[in-house]
Amino acid sequence: MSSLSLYGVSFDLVHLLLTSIGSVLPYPLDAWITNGTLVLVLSVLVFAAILLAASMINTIVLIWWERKLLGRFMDRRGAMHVGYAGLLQNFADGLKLFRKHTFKPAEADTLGFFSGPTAYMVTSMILFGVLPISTGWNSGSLPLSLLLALAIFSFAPLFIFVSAWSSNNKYSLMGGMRSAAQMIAYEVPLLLAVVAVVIVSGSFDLTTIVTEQQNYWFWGPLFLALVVFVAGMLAEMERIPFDLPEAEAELVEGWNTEYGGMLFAFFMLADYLRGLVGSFLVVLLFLGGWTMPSWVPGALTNFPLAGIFWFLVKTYLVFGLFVWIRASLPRVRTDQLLRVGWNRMIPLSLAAVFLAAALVTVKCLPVFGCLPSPGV
Amino acid sequence: MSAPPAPPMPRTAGSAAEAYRLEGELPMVEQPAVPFVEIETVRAREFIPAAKEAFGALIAEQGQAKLIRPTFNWAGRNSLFPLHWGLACCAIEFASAFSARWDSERFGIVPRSSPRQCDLMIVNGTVTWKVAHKLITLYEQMPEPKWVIAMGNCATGGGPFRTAYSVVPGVDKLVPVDVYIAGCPPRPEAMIDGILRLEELIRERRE
Amino acid sequence: MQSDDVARTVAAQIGERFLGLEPFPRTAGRLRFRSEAALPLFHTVKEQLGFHHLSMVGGIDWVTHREVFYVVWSDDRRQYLLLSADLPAAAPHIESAASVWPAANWHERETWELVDIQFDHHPDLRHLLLPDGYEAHPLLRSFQLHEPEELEVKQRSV
Amino acid sequence: MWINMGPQHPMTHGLWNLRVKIDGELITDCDPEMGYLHRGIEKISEDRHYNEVITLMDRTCYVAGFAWEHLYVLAAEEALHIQPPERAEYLRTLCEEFQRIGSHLMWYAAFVQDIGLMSPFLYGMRDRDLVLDLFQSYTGARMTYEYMRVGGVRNDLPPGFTGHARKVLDWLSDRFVEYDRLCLGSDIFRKRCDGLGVLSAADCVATGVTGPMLRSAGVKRDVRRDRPYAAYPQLDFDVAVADGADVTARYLVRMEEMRQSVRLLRQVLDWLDHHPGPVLADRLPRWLGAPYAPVGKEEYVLKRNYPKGVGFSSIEEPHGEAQAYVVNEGSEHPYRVKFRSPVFANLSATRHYLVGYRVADIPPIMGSVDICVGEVDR
Repeated sequence: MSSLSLYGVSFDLVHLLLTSIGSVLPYPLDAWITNGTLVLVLSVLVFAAILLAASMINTIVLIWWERKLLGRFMDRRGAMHVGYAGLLQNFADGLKLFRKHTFKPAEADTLGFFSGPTAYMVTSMILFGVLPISTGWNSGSLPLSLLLALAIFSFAPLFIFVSAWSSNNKYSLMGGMRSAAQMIAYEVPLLLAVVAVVIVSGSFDLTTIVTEQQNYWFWGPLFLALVVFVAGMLAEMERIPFDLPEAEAELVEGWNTEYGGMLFAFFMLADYLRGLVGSFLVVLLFLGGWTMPSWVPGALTNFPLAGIFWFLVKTYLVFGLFVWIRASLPRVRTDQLLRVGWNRMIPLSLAAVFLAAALVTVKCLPVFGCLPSPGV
Repeated sequence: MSAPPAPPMPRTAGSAAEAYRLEGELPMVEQPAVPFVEIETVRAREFIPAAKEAFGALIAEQGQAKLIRPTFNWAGRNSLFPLHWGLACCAIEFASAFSARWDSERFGIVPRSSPRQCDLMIVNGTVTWKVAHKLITLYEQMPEPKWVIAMGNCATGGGPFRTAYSVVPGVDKLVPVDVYIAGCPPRPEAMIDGILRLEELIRERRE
Repeated sequence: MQSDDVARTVAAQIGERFLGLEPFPRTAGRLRFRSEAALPLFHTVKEQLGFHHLSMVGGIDWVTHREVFYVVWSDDRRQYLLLSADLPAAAPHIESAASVWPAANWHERETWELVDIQFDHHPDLRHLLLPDGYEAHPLLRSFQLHEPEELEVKQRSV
Repeated sequence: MWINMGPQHPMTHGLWNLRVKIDGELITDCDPEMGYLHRGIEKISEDRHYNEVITLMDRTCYVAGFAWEHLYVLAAEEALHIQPPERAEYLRTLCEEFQRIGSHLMWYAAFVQDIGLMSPFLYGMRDRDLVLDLFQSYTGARMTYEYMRVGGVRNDLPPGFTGHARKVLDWLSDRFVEYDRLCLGSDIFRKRCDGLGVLSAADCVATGVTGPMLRSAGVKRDVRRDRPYAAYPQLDFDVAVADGADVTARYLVRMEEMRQSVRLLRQVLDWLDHHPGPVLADRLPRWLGAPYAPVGKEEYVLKRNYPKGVGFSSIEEPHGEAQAYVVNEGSEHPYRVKFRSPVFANLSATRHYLVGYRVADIPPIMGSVDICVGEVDR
């Protein structure tokens, strides 16, 4: 596994590079340069760089995907003049925000104002080191990767609240409060829905959860959990039926009202990173990750990087669902949101857990298998 | 022949240029010999301006004209975020420009509600003296670089309300304006054309 | 005709301070009254004649005097009634209608700041359309419009 | 805690400032601050010839320009003792009803955006453009038409207009069904809007609230029916009313009004097809449309022996009941022009329908009022 994993790839790369450098160097230097610790440190850096690039590119393409899709839902075109079909639009936005003047409102708290968005961005990025994308794309097998991912995922309200509070703006503050209340309320059903998956798959390791879905994807037997999970994810990602913290109609831009330039870019990027991670998690937990059912012709699943390809296809489709919801639903109110969260979602998720336990007990999972694959 | 030693950088107020100017006017004073190696801890707050200056000079010489400025100008002109607000009649046409038929988002023009996130203020309507100081506040809240478009006759010069007691005769009396769009109100095409003209201005911008 | 009924009722209530009911096309007429009788008249018009809805309050500067007029509507009669009173040009004032018709509140604020008619016992008489501290009254005849003075055009500093 | 919502705020749809006192998310007091768009239209009108005031009327309410032109023209004709030809009255009715649809579509677009529905905003704007295209075909402008004249209208319809207009009406009738499905079909929409911003019929009358807000409280009051003007006496339509007096009721009333407008327009188009004729009264005073020149104080002195008069008109504007009061002192300029804006009255009652609800309810409630700041501040 390790030789296949992305981390292995970066290790090999660095090793090759350093040995070729070492081969032309005199005695004490070549031994020093090919030493194991250095290779390890450098390969970790290379691994992080690959992850960073991959996540950034994916996020930017995701934003493009949302803008185009939203445009189509609204009977218009979306970005189309910058680059082919507007593909470069988000790069232009990013560069422009990078170029903008960085400032701090006079009454804002310096430490919180600058550290909030940065920490929000960083925690969202760490998630990419945890989630396996394909058989070759993980940092090694973590036995509790699902828990770790969700733990990091739930850091965000803290940082949003810090940045909202330190902005010293009434709208920001209200947005931050709403954000904290909402994320905490929806954390519980989200985790309970995950518990259902864990009960069925018997593991906290995302790689194991995906390999468990080789025969049948979990969305069929665990449909209730899927519904709860998607709703919770929408609230966590602050997308439109639950985008109260940024409710444009009443709280100008919500908690990022006072942010401009690069810090605002951080917020936008982190939001979409979380959107990407949310779609990843839906695919990993319920839609079979990078596996494909056996009735799909082998030619479609056996080419190089097929796992990543199918994983990304599923991810973008799931995100397309989120965009669809955004295009067609109005926003709910804070009290309604919290009432739904505590009164409806938690009983539903508990029901999902019990259902999963019952399914495991009576061992009738294959009956629910959405895509039965007798061959495997 | 070796170049004369550079005069010491003044530690306090003033700049290097000032020191050079003084040098031309005053007779040279004999300088004590400077030791070749001076062991001194470089403090970050001294290092950063120096590095900035050095890199700034480098960039100004080599990269800026050909690479950096065009790149950022490309980015800046292709993603103009106008401030989302409506003053008067033109605001309706402003909104129409974002509707399905004209769809300004094709050009990367996305209205933002917070002035902090905007590059462009489109003054779409009559500006009254009552709202003037709020308009200036909004303008000042926008981070640099920023632009202003006066949309319609009222924003350009008061329009049909020019003689009224409460109307500012043109928003350029309050904030600097880059592009004026004629019309009462201008059609959405005209607004998009104005923004595209602003993009031309940004393309030629040197800073 | 219903307007007879209006004239009779009002005359019975406010006596000689009722100055007559002029015909006005497609309304119940234009009722002229002395400004001292404002409050009893408003009560009569609203409660006895059923004009529950105040639509508009406005003022006219006739240079020699000022006129304040009200437009009220009755759902039962399906008719408008115009009330109008002349006020002296120096220190024009009249009792506020806001206690009878709450709708008069903003209309009277506007009339006060534009036509300079003081409304006594108004709950909240401050500037509505013009900025606070604006001292002129633009809709007076003495207020002249003119071409704006030339102001300096701001230039981009960068 | 007092917060300022405006003048630059996505909720305001114009230039005004809603100062709100909140306790947590609950509204305990509010105080609208108007006048940011006060352009002195009533004063400038005293400086203009009668037909030149029409230019200002388009800009008074920029989403319902035709309605305000009509309002002013009716009052001015009464003040100047002019009778327009019958075809002009039908044309004005056509303009006003199309304008009602256009204005309500604009309202729909703004309102659904306030509660977070993104796509219908675009749909509303898209369909409004079809109505504006019709206007453009016979006035040449999308929003500021300057089409009506004291004594008639400027020009007749272009050939083939009625056929095209009927197609637009057919298209719009289908779209109304779609709008209802998008809004009323959504549970979240009903949860957001039901029982919100309630203003009872008694409160409406006391505070001078008119138009769809009043009719949503069950009061069947419509100037087109109660005091008919233009071609309305000959036309057949129902007054849209609803119960509940809340945001949903206002939505229903406006939607029904658009359907009634379609019904009215079909009748008007049929009449126009079969009754050609002049559209401008003959023997009008020539100075009605003299070129504009700024005048001094002495110009107000009576110059001609034109009969004096006072004109009062009242029409059912898309936002409610608008009134105009025009005083003609025999000169070529109106001596005094006074307008009653329905939104002015509707906004003055803010405290009655906003206090007690939550901050998140402000956009739907204010959206359901349908604000056009131009006519409030004038």
